[in-house]
Amino acid sequence: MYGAPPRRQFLALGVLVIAGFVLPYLLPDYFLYIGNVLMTYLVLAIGLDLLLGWTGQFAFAHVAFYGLGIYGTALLHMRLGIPFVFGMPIAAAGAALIGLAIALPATRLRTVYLALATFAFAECAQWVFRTWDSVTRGPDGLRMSAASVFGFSVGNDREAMPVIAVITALVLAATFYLVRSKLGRAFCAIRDSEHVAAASGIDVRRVKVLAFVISAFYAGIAGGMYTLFQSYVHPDGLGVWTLVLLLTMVVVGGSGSIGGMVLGVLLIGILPEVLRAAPRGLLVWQEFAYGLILILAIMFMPRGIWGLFTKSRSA
Amino acid sequence: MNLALQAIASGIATGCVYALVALSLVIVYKSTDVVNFAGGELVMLGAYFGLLLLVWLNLPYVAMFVLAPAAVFALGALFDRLTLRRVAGRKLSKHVDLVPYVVATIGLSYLLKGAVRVVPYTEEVRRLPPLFSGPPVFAGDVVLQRQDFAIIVVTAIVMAGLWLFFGYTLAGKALRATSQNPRAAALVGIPVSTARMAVWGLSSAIAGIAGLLLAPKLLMTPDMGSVVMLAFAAAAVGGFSSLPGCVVGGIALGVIQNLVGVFISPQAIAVTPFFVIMLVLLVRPAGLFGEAVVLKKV
Amino acid sequence: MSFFSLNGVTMRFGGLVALNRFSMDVEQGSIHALIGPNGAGKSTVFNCVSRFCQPASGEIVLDGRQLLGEPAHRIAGLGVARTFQNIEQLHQMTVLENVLVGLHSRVAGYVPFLPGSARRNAEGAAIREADEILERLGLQSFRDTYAGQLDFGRQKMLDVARALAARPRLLLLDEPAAGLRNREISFIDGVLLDLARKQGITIVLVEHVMQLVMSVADRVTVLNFGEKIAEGAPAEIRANPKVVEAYLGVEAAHA
Amino acid sequence: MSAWRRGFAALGVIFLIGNAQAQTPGVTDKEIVIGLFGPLSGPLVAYGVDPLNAARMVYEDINAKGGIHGRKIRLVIEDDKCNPNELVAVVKKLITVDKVFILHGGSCTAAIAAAQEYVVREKVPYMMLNAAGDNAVFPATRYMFGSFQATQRVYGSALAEYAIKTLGTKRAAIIVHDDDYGKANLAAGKAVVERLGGTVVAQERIPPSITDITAPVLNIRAAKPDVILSGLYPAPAVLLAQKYGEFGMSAIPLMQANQGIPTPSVYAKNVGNPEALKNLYHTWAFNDIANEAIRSRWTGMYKKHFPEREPGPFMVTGLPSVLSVVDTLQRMGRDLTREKFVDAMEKLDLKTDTMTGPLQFGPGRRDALRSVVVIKYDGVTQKVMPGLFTWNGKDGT
Repeated sequence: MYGAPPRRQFLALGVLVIAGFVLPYLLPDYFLYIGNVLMTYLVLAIGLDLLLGWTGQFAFAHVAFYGLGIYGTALLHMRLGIPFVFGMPIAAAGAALIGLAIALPATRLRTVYLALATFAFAECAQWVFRTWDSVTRGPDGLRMSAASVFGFSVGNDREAMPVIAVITALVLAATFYLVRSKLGRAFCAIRDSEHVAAASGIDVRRVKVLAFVISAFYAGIAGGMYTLFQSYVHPDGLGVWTLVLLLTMVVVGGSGSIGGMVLGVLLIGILPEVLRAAPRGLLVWQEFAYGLILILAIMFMPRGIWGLFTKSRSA
Repeated sequence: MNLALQAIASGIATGCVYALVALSLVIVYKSTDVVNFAGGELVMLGAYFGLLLLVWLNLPYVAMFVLAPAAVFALGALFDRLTLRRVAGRKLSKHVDLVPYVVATIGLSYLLKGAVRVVPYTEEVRRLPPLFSGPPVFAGDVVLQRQDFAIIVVTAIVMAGLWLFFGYTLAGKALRATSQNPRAAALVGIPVSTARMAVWGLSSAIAGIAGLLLAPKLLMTPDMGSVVMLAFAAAAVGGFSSLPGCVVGGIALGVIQNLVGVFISPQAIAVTPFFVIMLVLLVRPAGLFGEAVVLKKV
Repeated sequence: MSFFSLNGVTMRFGGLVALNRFSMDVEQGSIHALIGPNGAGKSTVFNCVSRFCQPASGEIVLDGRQLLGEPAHRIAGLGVARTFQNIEQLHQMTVLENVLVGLHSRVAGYVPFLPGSARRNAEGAAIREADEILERLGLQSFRDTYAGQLDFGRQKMLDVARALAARPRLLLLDEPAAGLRNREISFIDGVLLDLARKQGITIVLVEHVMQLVMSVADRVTVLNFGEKIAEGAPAEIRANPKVVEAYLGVEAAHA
Repeated sequence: MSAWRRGFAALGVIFLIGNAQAQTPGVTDKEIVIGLFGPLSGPLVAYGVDPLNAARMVYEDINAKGGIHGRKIRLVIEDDKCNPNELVAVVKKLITVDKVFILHGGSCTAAIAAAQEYVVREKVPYMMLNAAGDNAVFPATRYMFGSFQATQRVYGSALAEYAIKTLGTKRAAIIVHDDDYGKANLAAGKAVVERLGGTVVAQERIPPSITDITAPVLNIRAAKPDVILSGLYPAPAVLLAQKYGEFGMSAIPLMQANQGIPTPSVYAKNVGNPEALKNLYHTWAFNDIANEAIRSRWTGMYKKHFPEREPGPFMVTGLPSVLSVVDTLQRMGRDLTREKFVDAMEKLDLKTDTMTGPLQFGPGRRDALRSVVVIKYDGVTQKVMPGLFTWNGKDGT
C-alpha cells in the first residue's frame, strides 16, 4: 500500500468516536460492555496481525504483552498513583521494551522455532503473573480501582466507552498510516520474500525487531484499555485460550488487512453472545463447533472473510 | 542422594512419554511442515479408545493395544486427507505457511476435546489399567512402577522401529524422499499425497500408543492433551528434526522437571519446559540436535 | 583496476566446493555474461555479492569498495541490484508496491506516523519514479495487479523493474530470459542494451539462453564445477572446445 | 427471543419511557425472575451442568407446588463457560437486559470475582451457584453470597484439626496447588496446625497440570511427617496417592480435601493400589454418604426432571444455594425488593438434612457453610468419623 489513507477510513473513525460518546446514553451496560471488549480485542488483533499477517512472523507472545499492559497500567495507578493518561503509555512502552528484549534473540529464529520460543515466553510471563504474589496478587487475581482519565474517574462501561473509542480510533489511524508507509511495505516485503527484501536494501532483522516492538506496544495499549472497563484481572485469563481466540479472529477475519481484523473481531467476538440463543441442549457442542469452524474457515476461506470481498492475490 | 536418584529414575520414565509424543510431532513436521497442535488430543483419543475397547467392549489387552492406535491412525490419515491436503494444495507463498496449519490443528484439537467432553462418562478422572501390573520394583532405595518399565521399553521399540523403517525399508525411504523434495519424489513415481497420509497416520498412531502408556500413569481427562507442551519442549531440544534428539530431549526434560521440583521448588515445575525451550533456542536457534536452518535456495 | 571484480572467491557448503578461487573482472558500462551448466556455481556468485552467503576467502570489490565487509541490506545502497532465478516475487503486493520496495534504500527514513509534508513529498516522488519505471518496461497497465497474478514473462519483467528502481550502478540479472518466448526475449534484449549503452549501468548476466548471451554480451565467463574454465568475447567462447565439452558432457550425462 | 431482539426491545423501552423504574426489577405480581448460570460448555462443564440442573429442578419443583407466596419462579439460564469475560457479559446481560431480580450462578471463583465490583455497584443480590473459592466472599461485600459447600479455609482447617486433635499427629505435611484454592487451604491448615501445637514440616505448592508428582512427594518423605494434608484436585490427588503407595508411605495417614475425591469409588479404582487406601481420610460437606436415603431422594428427583441424564458427582453441589434462595424468599413474604432480599439472606440460618452443617450468613459474613465432616474410606466402605469440624472464621485470613 502506498500514498495517503483514503478519506472514508477517517470518516469511519469519526463515526466510531461519535458512537463512543453517544451510545452510553442509549444502550444498556451489556451492549456497552460487549462494545468495549470488542474494541480492546480489535487493538489486540491488529497488533498481532502486524507481526503475523503483515510481517509473516509466527510469534505467539502477544497475550504476554497484553498482560503486561493490564498489570502495568493498573499497578502504576494503584501503587504509584500515576493516572491513566501517563500510566497506559508507560505500561505500553514497558511492554514494547520487553518486546524489544525478546525480539533481539527471537528474530534469529524462524518458523516453528520462533513460534515455540515466543509461545514459551508467553507461558513464562503467565507463570510470573501467577507466582509474583507480592506485586500481582498472584492466583487471587488483582482487583483494580477505577482509572483516572484527565481527572475523571473511569471505572464502568458507560464512562469507559468514549475513552476506549478514542483510543481505538487513534490506534486505527496510526495503523492506516503505518501500513501505507515505507515501513509497512518493508513488513510486507519481508513476509513475501526475505531475499528480495534484503536485496532491495531492507534491513530485515531491524524491520522484524520494529514489527515486534510495535506489535507489543499495541498489545500494551489494549491492556491499558482493559483496565478502563474491567475491575479484576486473573492470570488464568492471560493464557493459551486468549491466544487461540485472537488467532481465530485474525485468521477468520483475514490476516494482513485491517478490514479483516474488524470483521474477525466482530464475528468471533459476538459469536458466543449469538450462541446464547441456541437451544440449551446444544450448548455442550460449542467446543466441538468452535473447532469445526476453525477447520472449515481455514479450508474454504484461506484469506479469511475479508478475502471473499477482495480480489484474489495469487494466480 | 537417593532423593536425586529417585527423582532421576522417575524422570526418565515420565520423560519417555514426552519423547513418544515428541516423536509423533517431529515425524509429521519433518515430512509435511505441519506443527501439530492437536498432537496432545491424539494422545487423549488413544487413551479413550483404549478405555472404550477394554472396559466397554471387554476386549483383551493385546487386541486393545493394536486396535486403539489403529483407530487413531485412521483418524490422523483422514484428517490429512480431508483437511490438510486442501490447505497444503493452495499455499499462498512459496515459503512454509505455518499459520494455516497451526489454525487447522488447533481446530482439530478443540473438535476432539469437544467431542470427548460430550460423553458424560469423561466428566470424572479415569484410569486405564496398566500394561504390566504388580508391585513396584525396588533397586536399592529407588523404586519404579512396572508400568514405568513398560513405557521405557515401548519407547525404545518405537524409536528403533522408526529408525529401521525410515532407514531400511523402501516405504520409509520413499517417505523421507517425499519430505525432502516432494516434486522430485513425485517425478520418480512416489505417490506423494498417499505418503503424506501415511505419515500422518503413523504419527497419530504413535500418539495413540503414547496415550495408552500414559493413561495408567497420568490418568485420563479430556484435557490430558496438554502434555503436548512438554513434547514440544522435548522436540525443541531435538531441533524438531532429529528423532534421537527427541528422545534425549524428552528424558532430559522429565529428569530436569523432577530435579527442579526437589531442589528448587515444585511451583517451578510448570514453567520448566518453557524455560528449557527458551534457553535451548537462545543458545542454538535450531535446537541442540537440529540442522542449522538456512533460507531456501534462491 | 576494473569497475567490479571478484578475486579468488572460494565458497563451500559443507564439504561441497561451490566456488573455487573464482575471479572475474567487469568493465564499467559493459554487459558481462556468466554461463555454465546447472550447478556450476553461477547463482552462488550472485549470492556472495548480495551477501546472502559468506565466502571462505577472496574479495569482492565494487568501484574500489570491499563488499564482503557490508551487511546484505547495505549492498543495494552501494548501487548493486539483482534479480532472482526462480521468480521470487513479493507476490502478495501489487506491481507498483513491488517497485516501491525496490526504491526502499532511496526513500528517506522511517516516519510512518507523521502525515507531514516531507513524508508526503518523499512518497509522491517515489510513486512518480516507480510509475516511470513501469512505463519504461511496459507494465503500466498492471500497476495495481498483485504480482502473483502476472503471467510468467511479466513477473520476470517486474523483477527487473524492482531491481532498476534502486537506480543501480551494477545490475545482476539471474536468468532473465529463462522460460520466455522469443518475442519476450527480444524485448529483454532491447532493454538490456538500452540500460548498458544509454544509461551506463554495468550488467552481469547469468543466462542459459545462448541467443541472448551472444547478442548482448561484451564478454563471457564460463564456469564449471565452481571453477572458471574460459573467458572472452562471445565469438571466442563459442569456439572454445573446453566450453563445448563442458556443455556436451552435461548434456550427454542427461541423456 | 434472541438476545439481540431482546436488546433492541430494551433499547426501545428506554427510548419510550426513559429510565423510570418504580417497581423492583424482575418481580411482578405473578413471577420472580432469577438469572441462573454456570459453565454449560467448555473445559469445566462437569462442574456446571448437573449443579445448574439441580438448582433448576428445585425451582421447578417449587413452581409445581404453586410457587412462593403466589409467585412463580421464572429462570433466565445462561452459559458462562467459567470464563471471566463471558461471566461478566452474562451478569451485565441479566441485570440490564433481562432485568432479573437476583443472580444465581457461577462455578468458578476467579470468573465470579471479575463480576463482583459490578454486582456491588448495581446493588444486585448475587448467590454463587457452587463456586467455593474464598476470593468472592473474603473480604465480604454486601451483595455477594456464596461458598454454600464451604470454602478452602474450612477444608484446610478441618483437615488440620482432625489430624492434630483426633489422630494425635504432630508433624503435618501440606500439599496444595499454586492457585487461589491452594493458597487459602494452606493458610488455614497451617494456622490451625500451629494453633493446636503441631508443626508444618513441609508445604508443597504444585501446579494443577503436574505430570510427575515424584519431586513433591520426595520432599514430603524427606521431611518425615506423621500426617499428609492434601488440597489437590481429582487427577493430582490420585497421582499423590499412587506415589505415596509406591514409596511405601502408607503408615502415614493421608487426608484429602473433598475436591480431590468427587466420587470415592472412582478414586479408589484410579489409585488402584489397596495399600494407598489403608490410611485415607477425606472431608465431606454433604450427608449423602452417611445417609443413603438423602442421596437417592435427590438423584430420584433429578432423574424425574432430566430423564435423559445420569446425575454426576457434582450434582449435589448445586443444592445448598438453591435451598437457601428458596428459604429466604419464603421467609420474606410478598414484599420483595433487592435490599430486603439481602437483609433476609443475611439472616439465613438453614438446617437441612442434606448439608453437614447449618447454612448461615450474618453481618460481615458471606460464606454459608463452615462445618464439615471427616470420612474414612478404605476403598470399600465409607465411615463417617464422629465430630463436626467447624472453621472459626479467623484461621488463615
